[in-house]
Amino acid sequence: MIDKIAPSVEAALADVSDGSTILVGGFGGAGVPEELIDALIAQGARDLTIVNNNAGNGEVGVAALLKAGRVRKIVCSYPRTADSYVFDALYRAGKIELDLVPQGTLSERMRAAGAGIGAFYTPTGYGTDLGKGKETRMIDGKGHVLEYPIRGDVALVKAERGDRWGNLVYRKSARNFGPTMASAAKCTIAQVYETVELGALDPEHVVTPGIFVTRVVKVPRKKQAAQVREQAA
Amino acid sequence: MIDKIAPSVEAALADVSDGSTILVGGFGGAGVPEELIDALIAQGARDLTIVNNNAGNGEVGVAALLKAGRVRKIVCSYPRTADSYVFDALYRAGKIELDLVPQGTLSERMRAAGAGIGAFYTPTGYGTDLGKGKETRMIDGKGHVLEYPIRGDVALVKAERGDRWGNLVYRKSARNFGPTMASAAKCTIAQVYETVELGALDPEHVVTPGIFVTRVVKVPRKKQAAQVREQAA
Amino acid sequence: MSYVKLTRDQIAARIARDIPEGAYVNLGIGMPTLVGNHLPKDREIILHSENGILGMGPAPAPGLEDLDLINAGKEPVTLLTGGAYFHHTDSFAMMRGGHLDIAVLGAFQVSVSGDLANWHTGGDAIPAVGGAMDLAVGAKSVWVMMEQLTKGGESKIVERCTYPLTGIAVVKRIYTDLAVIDVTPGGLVASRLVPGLACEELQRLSGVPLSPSAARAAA
Amino acid sequence: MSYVKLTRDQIAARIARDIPEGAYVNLGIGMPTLVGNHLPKDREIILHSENGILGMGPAPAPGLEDLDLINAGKEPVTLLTGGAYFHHTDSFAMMRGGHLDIAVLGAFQVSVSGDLANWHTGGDAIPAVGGAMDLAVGAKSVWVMMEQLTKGGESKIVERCTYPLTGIAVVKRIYTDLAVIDVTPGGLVASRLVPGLACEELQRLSGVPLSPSAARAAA
Repeated sequence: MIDKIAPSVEAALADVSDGSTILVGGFGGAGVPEELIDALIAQGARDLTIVNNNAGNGEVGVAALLKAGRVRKIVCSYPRTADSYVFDALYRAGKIELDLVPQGTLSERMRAAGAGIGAFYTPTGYGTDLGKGKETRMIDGKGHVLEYPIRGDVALVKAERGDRWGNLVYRKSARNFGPTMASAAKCTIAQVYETVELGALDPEHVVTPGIFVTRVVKVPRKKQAAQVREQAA
Repeated sequence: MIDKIAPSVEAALADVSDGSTILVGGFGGAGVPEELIDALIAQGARDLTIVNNNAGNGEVGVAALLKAGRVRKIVCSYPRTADSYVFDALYRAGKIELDLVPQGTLSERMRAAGAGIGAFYTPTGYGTDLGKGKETRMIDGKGHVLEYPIRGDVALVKAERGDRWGNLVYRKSARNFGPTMASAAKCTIAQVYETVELGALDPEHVVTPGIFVTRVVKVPRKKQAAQVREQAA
Repeated sequence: MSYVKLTRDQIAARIARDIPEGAYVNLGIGMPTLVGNHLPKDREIILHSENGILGMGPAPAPGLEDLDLINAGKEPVTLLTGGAYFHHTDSFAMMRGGHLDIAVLGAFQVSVSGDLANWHTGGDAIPAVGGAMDLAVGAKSVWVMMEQLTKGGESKIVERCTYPLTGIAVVKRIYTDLAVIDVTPGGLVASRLVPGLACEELQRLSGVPLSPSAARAAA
Repeated sequence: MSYVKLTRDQIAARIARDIPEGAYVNLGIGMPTLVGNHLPKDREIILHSENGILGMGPAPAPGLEDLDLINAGKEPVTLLTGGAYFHHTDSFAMMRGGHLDIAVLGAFQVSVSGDLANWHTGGDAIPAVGGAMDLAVGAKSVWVMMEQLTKGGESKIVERCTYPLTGIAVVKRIYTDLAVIDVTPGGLVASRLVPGLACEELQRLSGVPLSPSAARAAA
């Protein structure tokens, strides 16, 4: 019997190696795999490359990972927010490398990794500082830059529900990077609020088919709901 | 008020021009927009390029369009079937051009059109006759060929249900090329069995958001069900 | 003659009135978000949010925020009846693929040929680009919403951008607190100047060539 | 010594037994489809169909066919509990992206270095490729299922394919009616020969170098 349900976030993350590239889902507060990130901090892997839309906020989640000195490089589109001070300080001290990628290119490069596309030409960033040093080509009179896949060793995503085959559904805009990151890593770990019986997810509505998912781990919703109220307060 | 519901297949297809490239959904008998193809034959547009997985079966649908002499070129992955005799005869007589494309590349090239990707490198077809004459590149030690988007002037797709904003859901494996083709054409026309009130489709379950759809036209399920029984007999 | 600058809300209202029924529109973070407050109630306009939403509605009533339903600026929003959710890659495919009719973006500078600089002020600042470059190259029409002049009185419409570019020749129209300026193959064309402002004065303030619109009288 | 060739169903059963629990597998059209009839009932194996199905089940009972639920060969199938539907582009992303553990494909010819020819016999035939090339380059392991010899008695394992190629150096293992042949960096390695068939005789029939597997005795 296939059973991708892991007993705990600790068990799910036990084999993450130093030097890994880790794709971390989430956009703003939505879809952030908070419990998995906390478990990654506890797990202790170092010298990580983190791929995420942002570079952490406050001192929780990705920011806490940064603060713990575990991250060598961050690949993101928007590292600057009101409370990204942990990243800011590390960056200004030259203690972390930043690879700034336009958001759509970030997502498309991970999609390419998952879809077996070797490279692609995108008009995004052509003629800008973020296109500098990249191969370019005019296609139909429009400038394009050549972009390569971003592959993860591990993807950490947050979904709403999952089953033992690894099928996932998300909730509202918390879907964001989840499905693409799930497809782009060797090992995809999904935290969910509910693990459901096989067949409980309508085959028409599955967003991430289990083929992209290595492990599913349930986290309590109660804690999350409390955080939501706190953050909203 | 946005209302993409067209009163009839004839009205939906009235403005198709001679020389158009038309993306036609369907794989086997599933997802074939039969009523729209019939209406296209009646509409009379000529000199068409048809993009479809196959090259028609028997003397209905795409085969009927071919038989009527309306098609200059067909872009497909699998033109040879047990009853593709209409295409076979035209092809052997040199009366139709064939552009044979591996199925995944066919789909990905349309996806590129819809997603604004100028070109992409795929390993599919490298070193084969179907990669001949194409630009190639070694990426991570693996041969790739460069492929360009396939854009449609019109896409004809079949979905199960649609609303006045053009949101669509499909049924089982009839989904096939529909969502990708819908994104890849200037004008996308969807035939559905049910038009539903705005809000009747769960926003989590919409497969093709209305932004990709120009017109939605209802066709009777009764006729289709009858055909299903006939074909299954 | 003296004139009064438009407020940000007045610029937003002007832009909102120019968006036709049925348009698919992305409102950039910052000032353009204001446009959402002024959309005509009698028109259906479908807002796109880069994080996977079509049919985005206004902010929820206090207490009804859902942290799984936010906009590109990470603020709570709602979904209109008929809206849909999708993932990030599909969302940016919509943007890059030319499916959005209009993107309304803020700007530090716009050049006479429509180059846009709106992501980075250069120098010591930590750069952050988000979806700005994807919107700039992808939307059918890029409209810029900005003040005509910087706080220091310098023109934000320039011969050549000095800030890092977001996209080349992408801006079609600029809505400012003084006028509406179209970027055309024949150069910048100004219309709907605030009452009391002559085109010559606008050109002097801008420091770039501007012609009055032939349709100016009608505006 | 004399030997008896395996039937197609026997080859299919042998392949089915070699597929581990939890594997994601695509069975090509034609002969490989038979493998689906022999999957061990005590293992969960997830079949993929190029037209947008994971968790494909067997043919439905007569009268229960659903023309919206078909396999790559356009025959009615069913969906297992836990299956999912998706669109063609996502389906081929799974294939090309290396997410399938095994693809079982038919072949006209396989070369000693694992080149595959299975889509076109050349000459006058109308070419048709379908998803063959995507599977050939994408699956983690490509297994070929075919007879060792053509009807005319020629070896289908060849030094160099004479039919048009589907993919270069893609085949990992060949299941024939006479043996199982692994394509290794050190050359072809034969195992599980049918009783009474010596490796020397298999090599003579094949006309290409073949070494016996060290693990042969265990097979």
